[in-house]
Amino acid sequence: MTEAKIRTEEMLLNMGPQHPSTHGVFRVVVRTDGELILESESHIGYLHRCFEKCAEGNNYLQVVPYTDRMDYLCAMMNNWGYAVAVEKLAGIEVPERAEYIRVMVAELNRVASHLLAFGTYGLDIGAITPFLYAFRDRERILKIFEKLCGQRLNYSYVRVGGVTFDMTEEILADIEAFCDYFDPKIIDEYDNLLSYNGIFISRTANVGVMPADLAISYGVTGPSLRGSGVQRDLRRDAPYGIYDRLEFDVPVGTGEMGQLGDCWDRYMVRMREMRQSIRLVRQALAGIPEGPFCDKKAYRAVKPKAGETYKRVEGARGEVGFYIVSDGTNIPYRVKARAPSFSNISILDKLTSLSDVMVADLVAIIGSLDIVLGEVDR
Amino acid sequence: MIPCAYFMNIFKVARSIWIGMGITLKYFLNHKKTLCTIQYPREKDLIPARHRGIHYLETEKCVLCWKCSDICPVDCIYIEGVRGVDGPLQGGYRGQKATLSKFTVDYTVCIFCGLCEEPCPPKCIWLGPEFDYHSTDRTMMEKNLLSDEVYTESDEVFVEWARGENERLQEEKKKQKEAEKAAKAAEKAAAVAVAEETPAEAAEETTEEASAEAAEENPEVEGDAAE
Amino acid sequence: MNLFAFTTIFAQAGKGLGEFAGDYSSKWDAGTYDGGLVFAGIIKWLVTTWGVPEWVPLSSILNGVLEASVFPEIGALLITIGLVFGFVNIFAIGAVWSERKVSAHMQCRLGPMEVGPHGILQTVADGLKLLAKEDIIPRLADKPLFALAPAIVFAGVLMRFVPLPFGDQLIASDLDLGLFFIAAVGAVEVLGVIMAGWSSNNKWSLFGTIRTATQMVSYEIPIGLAFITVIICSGSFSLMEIVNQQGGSLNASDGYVYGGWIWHWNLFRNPFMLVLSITYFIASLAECKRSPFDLPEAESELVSGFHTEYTGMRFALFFLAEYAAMYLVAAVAVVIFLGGWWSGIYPLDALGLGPEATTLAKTLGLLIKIGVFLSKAFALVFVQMWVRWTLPRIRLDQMMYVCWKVLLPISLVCLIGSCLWELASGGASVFGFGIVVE
Amino acid sequence: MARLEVGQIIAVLKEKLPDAVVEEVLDGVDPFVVVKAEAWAAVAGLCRDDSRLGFDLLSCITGVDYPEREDGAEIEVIYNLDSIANHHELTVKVKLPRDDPRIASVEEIWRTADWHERETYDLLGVVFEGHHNLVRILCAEDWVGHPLRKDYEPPDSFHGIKNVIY
Repeated sequence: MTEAKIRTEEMLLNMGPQHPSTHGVFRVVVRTDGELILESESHIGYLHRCFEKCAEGNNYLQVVPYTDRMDYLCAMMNNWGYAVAVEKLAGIEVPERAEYIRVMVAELNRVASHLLAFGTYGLDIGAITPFLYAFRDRERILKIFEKLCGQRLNYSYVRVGGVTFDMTEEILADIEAFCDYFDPKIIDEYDNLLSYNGIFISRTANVGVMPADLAISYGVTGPSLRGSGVQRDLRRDAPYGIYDRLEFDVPVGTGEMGQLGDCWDRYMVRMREMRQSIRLVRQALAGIPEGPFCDKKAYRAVKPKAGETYKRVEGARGEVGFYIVSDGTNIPYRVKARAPSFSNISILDKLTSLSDVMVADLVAIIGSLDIVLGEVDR
Repeated sequence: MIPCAYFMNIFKVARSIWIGMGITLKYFLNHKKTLCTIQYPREKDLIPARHRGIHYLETEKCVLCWKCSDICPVDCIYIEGVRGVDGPLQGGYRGQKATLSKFTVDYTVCIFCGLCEEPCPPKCIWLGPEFDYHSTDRTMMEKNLLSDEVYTESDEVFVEWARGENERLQEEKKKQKEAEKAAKAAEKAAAVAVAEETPAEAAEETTEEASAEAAEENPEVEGDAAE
Repeated sequence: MNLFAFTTIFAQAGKGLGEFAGDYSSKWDAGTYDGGLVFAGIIKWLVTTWGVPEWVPLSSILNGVLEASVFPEIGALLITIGLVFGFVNIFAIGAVWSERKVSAHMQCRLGPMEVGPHGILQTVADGLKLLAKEDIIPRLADKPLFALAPAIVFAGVLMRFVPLPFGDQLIASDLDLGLFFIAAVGAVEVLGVIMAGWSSNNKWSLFGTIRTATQMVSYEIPIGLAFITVIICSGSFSLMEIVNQQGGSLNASDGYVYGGWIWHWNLFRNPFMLVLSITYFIASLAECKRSPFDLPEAESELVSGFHTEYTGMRFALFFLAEYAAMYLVAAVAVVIFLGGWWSGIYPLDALGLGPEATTLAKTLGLLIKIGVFLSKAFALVFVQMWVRWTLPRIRLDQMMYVCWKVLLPISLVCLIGSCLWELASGGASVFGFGIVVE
Repeated sequence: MARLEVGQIIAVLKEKLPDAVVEEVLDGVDPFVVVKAEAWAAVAGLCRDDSRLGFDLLSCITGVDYPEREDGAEIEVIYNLDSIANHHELTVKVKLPRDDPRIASVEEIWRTADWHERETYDLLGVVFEGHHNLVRILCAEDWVGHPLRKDYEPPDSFHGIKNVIY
């Protein structure tokens, strides 16, 4: 058969909304030439739950549980971002002890979130066992959170003016035990099992390379941006809480396995961040003072003066921002959430067009961006 | 040299695979020690004291203030009842200075945020350790906190009756009040006609009346938010 | 090409089966039993020599089937097929269970624990569930092809069991071209997979299908090179012969192979064989679509690959075929590299061999050989599982790279090296012991 | 390149584009600057390209609806700019009329504006002129109305799915 008689055509492939590797209800329409992706178009909105509309009908306290459900994998950071914004708006001082507790729970939550990212990334690449190990260790953190605030995912723990429950000695001991268990033994094991695995490196290195300027232009933040070598971490650049008093490094991508800003770099930033988070938790454990754990007055009712503010915190996936407009009543006039995943995933279409990407690589890229669709669609 | 890099690459990959397989083999051989799951229906995990599960209500403490249903972000708590010491609703659930006819939480809506716990003055509503509340029927997802059972149609009948009873009581009270008022007015008129009273006393009486009225306005039936 | 080869060879296989079936009993009676339909032979042997009481209906039925039937060949054939089929099914059930247990224990879990002790009947329950499930054929699917595909895949795997021994003389048909047959019939499975993926009318299935075709066609080459090397060294295509040679024949003057020591195995025949066994193992992983080469059914990329649209029993057939193929490639590796049923310990191997052996010793020896063979094969299957639960999946282009740029050159070097070694050493193994070729 | 205070940033803006800045509020909770709608594209370009400002990250676009205002500035679009290199931020507001809110798109300047503008269009009905693909992003494509407008009434049903209010 001669070449001319073979008819080839491009194929339109609908990936999602229900697909094992889109991490939720996310749909990518890809135009493929065989296994090669020519073009992709992302569609979001399948999980839209009108967070912003709901927030306009509830008072400042009642919005907190809704923020949990945006990024349900690191709800503490969402709570905290909202709380920081409202506290700034209402001029509420947070007790010292609450700040330490906030750092502790947020960093533990970051570890839990990165563990899930690590596990599901392994799953995307095809390694199933790391996923189970990650869940095993994440379970320990969730147990601590359950003991602390009674929930495993949607904590509503960090509130305006402080935190909901006080930290007990028992929970502090649990946290310390977890830190000792986890770092460095378990993370080293993860690195040996997956991070430095030859097949894993060949699957992720040089795939989905994201140049730094492009990433910034697309509003990519968090570990995904740091994977491109940009030293950007709100905890250090615009400290909130007590981060200016704590010591930690900001790991960035190094391009040691391939080009700077590839999937492996983004993945590795998360693995290295977990060690830093444990370091932060240890410092907070050492320095936690006695005292009240919340501002009792703010706890009951918040009624800020008219005004507006935009505050961001460093979530597990990037910068969680809240723009809150107050009209002087106890109900926010407008709450806008800047969801990191929303901006992070918008670069996907660009990444697939930058280089030759195969269907398997698309899965690797989506996984390395570590999106949570609850947050993308809000 | 390219051939050298070729073999180094193969060697590196093989070595990393070997290391990874060593880890899984270690877990396989020590699986009795590393086991981290439990056989769920037979073994159960320890539920911590702060766990936010299904609501419980200490009925006898409830003061019928609606604070929990007010704070609820999703409006899933439905409360009906009458305020009164002597329990005007015969057969209703006695609270503290109140009689409850309905106190339910709709678990198709509830998000277990725990906000309802805090504003409660006597701290009588709390989220307990139970989390496996399940049903194949949407109508069975509402829990009657008064009886700690599923809110059923027979409960609904009672609530309907209580609502009617409540209205009747209101009517009676109103009539009684009007009658009292009329009697008082008549008395007053008679008193004015008979003798003079100090204006201060009269003012006192009117404020008393107003406060009594305000107090009586309170225990009206809270309309079900679902309706 | 492969398909043509397969048809001719299959014709030959059928002929061979018929011949063996025709004269198995006379051979047995004459004491010159030399393989072929030995499953049937064993039963016959049990019935006649061990004196199974007459009231046991089994014996009468078997006797009836074997002797009273008009075509004794068909009876023997049916029993042989039944035994192989039964083994494949039971193995698949056990393997699925053990895969779940192995994965669970590697992942700090317990795995199935509910049905039967340690969940041992879980797979049976799953199988029953799959049987009871609705058989859905997508409306736009090519129905005949869709329905036929799982059967072809399963048959393709099952056919390869024909020249595969399960122990000394336990073989459905000792084909002269056994290894060639196994390599050639492998193409049937590809055909079935292509049919499945194409007829499903699903883009994911199509992706999986094309991947499968690419993968299996590519990886037949390193496998074929491994076969060729072994064939050159052994001088025979017959699996029985290859295994017998690895017995070493320490005392081969009376025509019997008594087994040898572990260094008589092909694995240690020369240093190239060691490397070749690894390339064969890697290629065999790809051949039976196991991780890290599970691209055809990569669940995180292609949902489920070529069997995305299959439900119920048809899906179960794919499943069975996968696990049967796992055993098959492991057993072939055992035959060509790991000394087949020889345990590598001379006294154990020699048990029950030779003209003066008692019936008890013969039986014991046979059972030991079955056990040794199966445990070697199962150990390899365990390694396959172990690899699966450790490694990530590789990408399509990397899969091709591994095949064409790594395995193929290495296999070729090993082939040439083995030939030179054979010429230079005159048949001496790595350990310096000569292998006597009769 | 160094960190600038908000006042200095506004000074730079005024120096380069004297007509653009309408109002500046420095004493609120967050200081912000209001620019003219027509001048927004120029301001945005300046913000990114001026080496003193260097706003390389568009953090957030917020739309707020104030129906009770009646001065043709009922809808505010708020841009939160951030400079990763210089570590400073700026809040820029643009006020638009409610009946026909139109503003220049900045998706060519910051690529992230693509989705954020689509979201603002979807939820508030602000039309970003020059956007290459201004379609709804969170709501369904055939959704009617813009939900975050204060006078928005949710429909009773959508494609046969009833709107149940608990």
